[in-house]
Amino acid sequence: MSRITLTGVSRSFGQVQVLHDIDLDIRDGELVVFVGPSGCGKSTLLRLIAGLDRPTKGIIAINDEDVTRVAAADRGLAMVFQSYALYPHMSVRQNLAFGLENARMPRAEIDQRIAEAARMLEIAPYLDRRPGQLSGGQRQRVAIGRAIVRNPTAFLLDEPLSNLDAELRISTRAELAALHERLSATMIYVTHDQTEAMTLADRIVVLRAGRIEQVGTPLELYNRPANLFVAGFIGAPRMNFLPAKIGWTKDGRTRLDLEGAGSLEVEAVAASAGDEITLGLRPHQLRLVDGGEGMTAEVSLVEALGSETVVHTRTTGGQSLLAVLSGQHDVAAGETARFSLDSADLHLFDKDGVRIQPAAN
Amino acid sequence: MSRITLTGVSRSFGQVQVLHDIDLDIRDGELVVFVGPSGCGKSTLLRLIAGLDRPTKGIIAINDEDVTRVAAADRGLAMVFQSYALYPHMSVRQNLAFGLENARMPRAEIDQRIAEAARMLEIAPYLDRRPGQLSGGQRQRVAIGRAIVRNPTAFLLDEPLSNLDAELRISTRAELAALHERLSATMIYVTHDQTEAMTLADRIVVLRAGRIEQVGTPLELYNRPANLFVAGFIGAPRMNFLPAKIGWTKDGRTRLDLEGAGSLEVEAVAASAGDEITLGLRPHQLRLVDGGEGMTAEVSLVEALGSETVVHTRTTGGQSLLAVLSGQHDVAAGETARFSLDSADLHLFDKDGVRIQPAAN
Amino acid sequence: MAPVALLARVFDPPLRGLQKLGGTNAMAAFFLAPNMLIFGVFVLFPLAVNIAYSMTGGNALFLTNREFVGLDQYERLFDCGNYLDRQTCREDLFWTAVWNTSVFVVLQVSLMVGVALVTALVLNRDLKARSFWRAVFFFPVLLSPVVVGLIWRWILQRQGLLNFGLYELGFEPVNWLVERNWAFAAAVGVSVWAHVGFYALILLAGLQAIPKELYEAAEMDGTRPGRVFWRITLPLLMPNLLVVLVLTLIRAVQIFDEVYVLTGGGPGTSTLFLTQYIYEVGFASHLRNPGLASAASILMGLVLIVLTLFQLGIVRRNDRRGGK
Amino acid sequence: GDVRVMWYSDGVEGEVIQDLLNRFMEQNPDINVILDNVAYQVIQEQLPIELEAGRGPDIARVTNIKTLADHWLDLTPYLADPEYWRTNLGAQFDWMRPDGSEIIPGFMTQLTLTGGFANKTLFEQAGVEIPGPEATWDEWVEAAGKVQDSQQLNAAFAIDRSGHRISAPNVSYGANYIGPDRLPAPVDEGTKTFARKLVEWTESGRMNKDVWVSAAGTTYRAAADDFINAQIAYYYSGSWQVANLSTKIGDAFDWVATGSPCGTVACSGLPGGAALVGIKYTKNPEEVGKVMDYLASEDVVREFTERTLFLPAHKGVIAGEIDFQSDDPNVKAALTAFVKATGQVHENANALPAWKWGTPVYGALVTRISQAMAGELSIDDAFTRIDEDIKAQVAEASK
Amino acid sequence: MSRVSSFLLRRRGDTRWDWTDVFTWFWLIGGFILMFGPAAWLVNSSFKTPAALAEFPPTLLPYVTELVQVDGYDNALPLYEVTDENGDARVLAEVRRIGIVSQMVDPANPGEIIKVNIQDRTPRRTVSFATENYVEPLVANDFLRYLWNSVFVTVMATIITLLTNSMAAFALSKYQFRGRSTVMMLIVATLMVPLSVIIVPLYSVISAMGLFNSLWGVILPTVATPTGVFMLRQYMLTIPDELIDAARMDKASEWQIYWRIVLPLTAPALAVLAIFSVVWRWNDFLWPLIVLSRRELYTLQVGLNTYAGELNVQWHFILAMTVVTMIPVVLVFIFLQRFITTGIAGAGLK
Ligand SMILES: Nc1ncnc2c1ncn2[C@@H]1O[C@H](COP(=O)(O)OP(=O)(O)OP(=O)(O)O)[C@@H](O)[C@H]1O
Ligand SMILES: Nc1ncnc2c1ncn2[C@@H]1O[C@H](COP(=O)(O)OP(=O)(O)OP(=O)(O)O)[C@@H](O)[C@H]1O
Ligand SMILES: O=P(O)(O)OC[C@H](O)CO
Ligand SMILES: [Mg+2]
Ligand SMILES: [Mg+2]
Repeated sequence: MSRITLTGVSRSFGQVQVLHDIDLDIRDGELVVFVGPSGCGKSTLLRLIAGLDRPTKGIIAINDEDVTRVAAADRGLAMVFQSYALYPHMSVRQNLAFGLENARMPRAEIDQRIAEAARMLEIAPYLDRRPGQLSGGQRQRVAIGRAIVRNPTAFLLDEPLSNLDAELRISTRAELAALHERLSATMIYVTHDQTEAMTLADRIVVLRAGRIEQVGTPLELYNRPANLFVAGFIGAPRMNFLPAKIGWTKDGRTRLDLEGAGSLEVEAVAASAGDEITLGLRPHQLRLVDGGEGMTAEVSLVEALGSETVVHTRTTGGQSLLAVLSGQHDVAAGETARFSLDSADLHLFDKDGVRIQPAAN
Repeated sequence: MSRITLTGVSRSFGQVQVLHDIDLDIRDGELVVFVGPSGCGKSTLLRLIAGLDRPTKGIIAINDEDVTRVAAADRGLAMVFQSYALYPHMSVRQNLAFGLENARMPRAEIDQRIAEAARMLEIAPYLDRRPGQLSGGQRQRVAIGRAIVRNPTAFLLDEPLSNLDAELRISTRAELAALHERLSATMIYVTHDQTEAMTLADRIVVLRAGRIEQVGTPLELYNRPANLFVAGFIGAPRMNFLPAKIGWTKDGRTRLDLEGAGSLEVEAVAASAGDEITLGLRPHQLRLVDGGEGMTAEVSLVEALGSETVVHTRTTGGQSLLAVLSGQHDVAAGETARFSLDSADLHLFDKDGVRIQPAAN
Repeated sequence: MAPVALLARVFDPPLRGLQKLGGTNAMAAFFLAPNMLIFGVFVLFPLAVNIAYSMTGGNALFLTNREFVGLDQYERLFDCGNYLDRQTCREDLFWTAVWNTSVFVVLQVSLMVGVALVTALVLNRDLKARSFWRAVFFFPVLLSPVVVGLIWRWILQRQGLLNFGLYELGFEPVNWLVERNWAFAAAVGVSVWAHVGFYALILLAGLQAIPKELYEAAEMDGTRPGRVFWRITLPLLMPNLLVVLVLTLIRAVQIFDEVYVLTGGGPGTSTLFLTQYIYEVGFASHLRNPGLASAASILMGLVLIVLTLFQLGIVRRNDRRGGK
Repeated sequence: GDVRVMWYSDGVEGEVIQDLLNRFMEQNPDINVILDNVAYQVIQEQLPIELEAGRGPDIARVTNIKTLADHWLDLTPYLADPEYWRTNLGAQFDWMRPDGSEIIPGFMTQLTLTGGFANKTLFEQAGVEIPGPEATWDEWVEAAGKVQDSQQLNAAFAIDRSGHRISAPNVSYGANYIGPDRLPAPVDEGTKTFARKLVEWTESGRMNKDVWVSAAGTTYRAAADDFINAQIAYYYSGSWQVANLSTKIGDAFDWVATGSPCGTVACSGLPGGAALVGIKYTKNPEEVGKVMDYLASEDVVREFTERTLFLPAHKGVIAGEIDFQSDDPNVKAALTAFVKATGQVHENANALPAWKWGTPVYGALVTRISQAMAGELSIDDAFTRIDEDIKAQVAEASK
Repeated sequence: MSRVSSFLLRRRGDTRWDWTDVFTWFWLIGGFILMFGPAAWLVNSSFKTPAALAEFPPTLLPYVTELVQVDGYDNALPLYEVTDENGDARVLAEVRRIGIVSQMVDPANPGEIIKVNIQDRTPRRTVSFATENYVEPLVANDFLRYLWNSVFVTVMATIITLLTNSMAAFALSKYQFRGRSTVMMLIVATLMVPLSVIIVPLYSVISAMGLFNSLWGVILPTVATPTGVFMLRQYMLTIPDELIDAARMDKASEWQIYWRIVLPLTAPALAVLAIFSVVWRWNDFLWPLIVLSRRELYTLQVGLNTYAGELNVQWHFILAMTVVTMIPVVLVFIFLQRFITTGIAGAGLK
């Protein structure tokens, strides 16, 4: 159980700076998820924390103790690798025991810890199999078991589910959440799958090109993304963006002019008339209405999934607009659909992509 | 453009019969998707149609012409392989040209066809790259391009998207749908991803252990699954199943007794009192209600995805029940939730797993 | 595995100490050390000494007793009246050996690659008892070159098994080891016999790595078998083929034992190869001339390095083009 | 202490010497003699290197006796009776010591003499008279040629592929390799005459082509198997073949040793043999002396000779009765014939074993003449090459 | 599957035979005869007596002439089948041969001497294995000692080769350090140096180190083979770095990572190298011949060569002992052969 603090951490490979001045404070028992596009530095950051790599600059502290120069083995952390990195030539039991043997733990204690972890993870029946004889989910659990038995200060997980198929991923995700609950251990989790991030995280750290874009709880990020990047990155399918202009602001209301798609009135925001802004609309927040207010768009493709209907449309302004409607709906390509939306669901971003706050009253 | 008819097609490998008497009629221009669990024979069936393998029994006809013994190359079909099977040592252009050269087509026509396909699939800029230098989505398009240029009678696609990451998969799926629209070519598509099946298919063929379980449009399968297997297989997350008993049937109503979860009244069904049946409830069709009628269950895990909230619960009968709620909801693990449901959304299956029809009035 | 685990354990504490002191990269040096030490003492150092040898003269064997003669030995090798006619060279046998070796390399390498390829293709089919057949072709690789030369000399000599067989079948016996072309062919054939199994295995591994779907795709594309071979199999096998090419080439230039036992360099000097020349000049003749032998061997080494670098260059270029 | 003997064998002599040494060790328990049976290749290629490094066994059986003479130990101070040695074994001392030296380095374990063998049965079957003792090479080849034609043999005769072997006929045709300065003389008419004949015979199919043509350089090839299989009527090799022919021919046919055919000046064979010498670098010269004394003693030499079917170099043994141990009637006759032929050795031939440059000359001869036989060189070019090769070697050796 | 796949791919398709099937079987059976035939001939010949070995035309099996004990003669006499003038075939024993006439007796009736032209008689022979070709060297000539030396050299050299090469390969594949590519280049370049080229200087080195006439002098120069380093390194490159990171997280020292993770995972490549090393070291001839001059140190190959004299070669012993020397490598091969393709494939040798 521990607190991990990064202060001004940078990492360069040769000429290329991959991480820029990362400051981050991970609380004891917290499950923090790193997300970000491929190559943004998630794995690098994790490896720095693990001690498998050294920062070019900055300090890494665990429980306020500077461990920047401490070897991986001595940081008391455990890592679960993307491909699990189970030792293929050892049985599950040997895999679990390896780290403990290295620490010259007495045999009896090793056995006891393995038994406990096996019970917790329900892998006791497989202890004498080799990783090659296990299913993906079982391997995943062994990988976690290998971390658990070490009683680590914190767990580091680098895309641990990315090798599983969709079905298994969902169930293992739930198991991981339950495990975190049970152990209440600090966990740092890297993924590029946002469902994973949303469901697991206490807090999500969104990285882009080696910089932190936003840190917050999943719903904070979903509901109040700090900028266009985060808005686009969090939520699936991704948020629709429409260019707009501030018409006027008065009486605590602001009017937005959408290009070729009418206009909207929303609660006053901190922007002045004429500003070009971007309007963000989540596909799930659009509702099909028969008439009255709303935005119209031409349907280009309808995907009926049974439980949901995904409607691809194009506004008269030529912007593509995606709507995800709950249940089954009778829309067909070529028709014109009219969508209503709740102005509370709108996200506004300024020219630089930064979220526009409601006007201070 | 063509019609493909299978009559009594079987295939055995040694002692093991993998396909049993498959009868199937695929209409001209139709997009048929084969789904089914791993190992059920989807690929085998596709390979039989392609001519890469021969049936042990039965007849395969294309446009009413028996092609059972005709070589793959002479059936006029084109195949898109799971791993694309692009020739790694040839440029994209050469990959596209290879089949045409084999047919000794004049150079000018080859060039023209490639140009056309490249334009259609937007791969013109990569024509001189090798497959290794393309992204997954681009490779996918080249693989399709290789099929298109041949002007095939029909396209066969064996899990063509399974190698792509989630993001790319969604966009490529839409492209494939658009392509089918445009070419209105017959397509047979194998997948184990049901979102793909639902969004793409004109008709879905559900296979299990070498037998066809049901054939129908996506919504037919979703709304009226013929049996438990199809019901469980189609729709994600999968349908909740609860054991129930027929209480009584009268006045065009039937009463169902749920084990330890109260009872329900539904429109009369063709079953007699006392029959043990299985009740199917789609997670998306459960709605959270504050009080009144409905089923109660204890929440064990809540996953807030922003646009949806996935609630894992356990009924008092000990059955696990999953609900997917649209939007964000304020439920927490440990609480007791009450769900309402529309009796029209219920699916009933008899002891043998066969769908119970409404009682004939 | 018990002794292995024990070794891992016993040496662990001191080496952990070393690791603490020097860091992870010091361990790289530690792991490299034994091999490089042995390599340096027994390969690199002698190699350097050999260069020194080539600049000395006399019969004495130990460098300290030898007289420095500068580049005399090289001059002697290159002393020719007419560079187009090796008979006019002072060391005519050297040039004969160079010529023979060149022809041998060309013939042997192409035959080796061809036979290995066909064998690999055959073994790559869906055979029953594949590992048995694999072993059949690999088997001669296990034999020592001396045994290989011996067996075949027995079979090919005038009173050998082959002629006996021909005679029984009513054919004229052929004096395989005395007719120059036959003897040369025998040298090529026997060396192919002895090593082809090894190269066939490398190619087989390459063939098995070619995804089956590519062949199916080609089948869907209506490709004729010949074209599949030339346009799919061969290009995709290219990396392995190049490895085989480099290795066979190196080995062909160094050919010695089996041919020495088989033909002794004859008939005449028609299978006298470079290594035999070097060996005879440096060791076998009654008055040895190590300086000359060293000079010849260094020339040979240079040619080999050039050839190999050239081929590796092709491999590199191929790698860069073939996006993998 | 230990005395190591490096020994190579052509036949049973390894076993015989081991027997004799075992007996010696019984008599001298303080001396442990270890016999290292090695390949001839070791004696030829490795021993010289060792010697040059100032190392080696204590005693060795060698053939390259003169070239390495500087490395031999002077046994004189360690022998019980040096005079016995000089009397009985002294004739060959000059073969094994530097020119002008008076040391006793060792003794010949066997003398060899080149000479011919005829397949008597084949001659009889062909109805051809076996040429007499004064017959020339031409007559022999002609007679063997008749047998070849009548019996449809592959060839009439063969000579081992060895410079040593053809030096005998060369000498018979008047060759003298040794120049006035004791350095090699240019190829003379004697050598040229016989070499030309040999090449001619090879081309005409009289001489078995396989033996000489089928190898390059100085590689040694014996033609014994062709003789054993009655594929040739006449075989020119040497006394050491007697035992070999006896075991392998058995009673398949009768064969006789014929001495050496005549040339224009002599009917000479070429003497040679293997010597057992002490090595200068030994740490136990006393013991070496004792072992050598024992091995050179008359009884031991006689037993060795009788069991190995070798020609002895020991005057006393020669003078006495030798009971060669063989059932084969051909063997005794053959050995007697060789002993007799010893008397016909020409002085030029007799000088060769004691001449330092013998082996390089042999090497050059065989290398180049076989090239001429293979048609790669004209015979005159071959002579030029021989002279050049030898000159180069002499030059290199004087560095 | 069609013909395309049938030859060029890996499967034999329909039951239909086409030329590729015919060719396959032609190649396999031809290969079998060509590859195994010579070795079978060698084994077979090793059971022949010296006389039978020299014989032409060669016989397929090792024959010896049958002997019979005849009354009145001390030694057993050879039996011949004789066709007399009447064309009748008889079996007679030869007493002696004089020129082209053979004097024979009827073993059943030894009194009368019958004269037969040697053209009219053929020896009566039976198959007999000259096992003394094996027994004598093994019993009398120390071959068991040589065998032990060979085993020692082969086993030690192979162990050291596997150990040092795999350590070097580990360093060269899993660590980043300056000079890494230089070391690799050096190793690859020396792939091309044949032993005969450095034999004299190498001899000086061995001799200066006092390793002359020591089995270690045979072992050490051969163990740092560049082929091994190269092959193992290629294979190790395929082991995911994650595994090593995982072990580091597991507190394993680099030494333990090498022993407990990398070595076991390199097993197929090690097996291939082991096969090669055993074959190479077992068959090594020239170098041991140069280093060893003491009988008690001989390896089999050197011992084998002692039958090659100046003027005569005792083929019967050489052949028999050659067969003996072949047995262990064949055994090792059979034992390890299943690793060969995976090992080679993984080592990629690319
Ligand atoms: N050893 C290295 N040398 C040079 N560049 C490196 C090295 N390791 C990583 N990089 C670069 O650093 C950047 C960040 O890499 P990192 O692996 O941390 O990305 P990531 O966020 O984990 O991506 P992914 O989601 O694809 O795993 C990338 O651009 C990568 O190319
Ligand atoms: N060549 C073959 N020999 C023997 N059995 C085979 C062969 N090919 C397929 N099978 C068996 O036939 C069954 C159906 O295989 P098939 O590949 O068609 O399944 P699939 O539905 O495509 O599964 P997946 O979703 O995993 O691709 C499997 O049980 C498989 O093991
Ligand atoms: O292939 P090399 O050059 O590594 O040498 C291997 C053995 O030492 C040859 O005997
Ligand atoms: Mg990563
Ligand atoms: Mg499949």
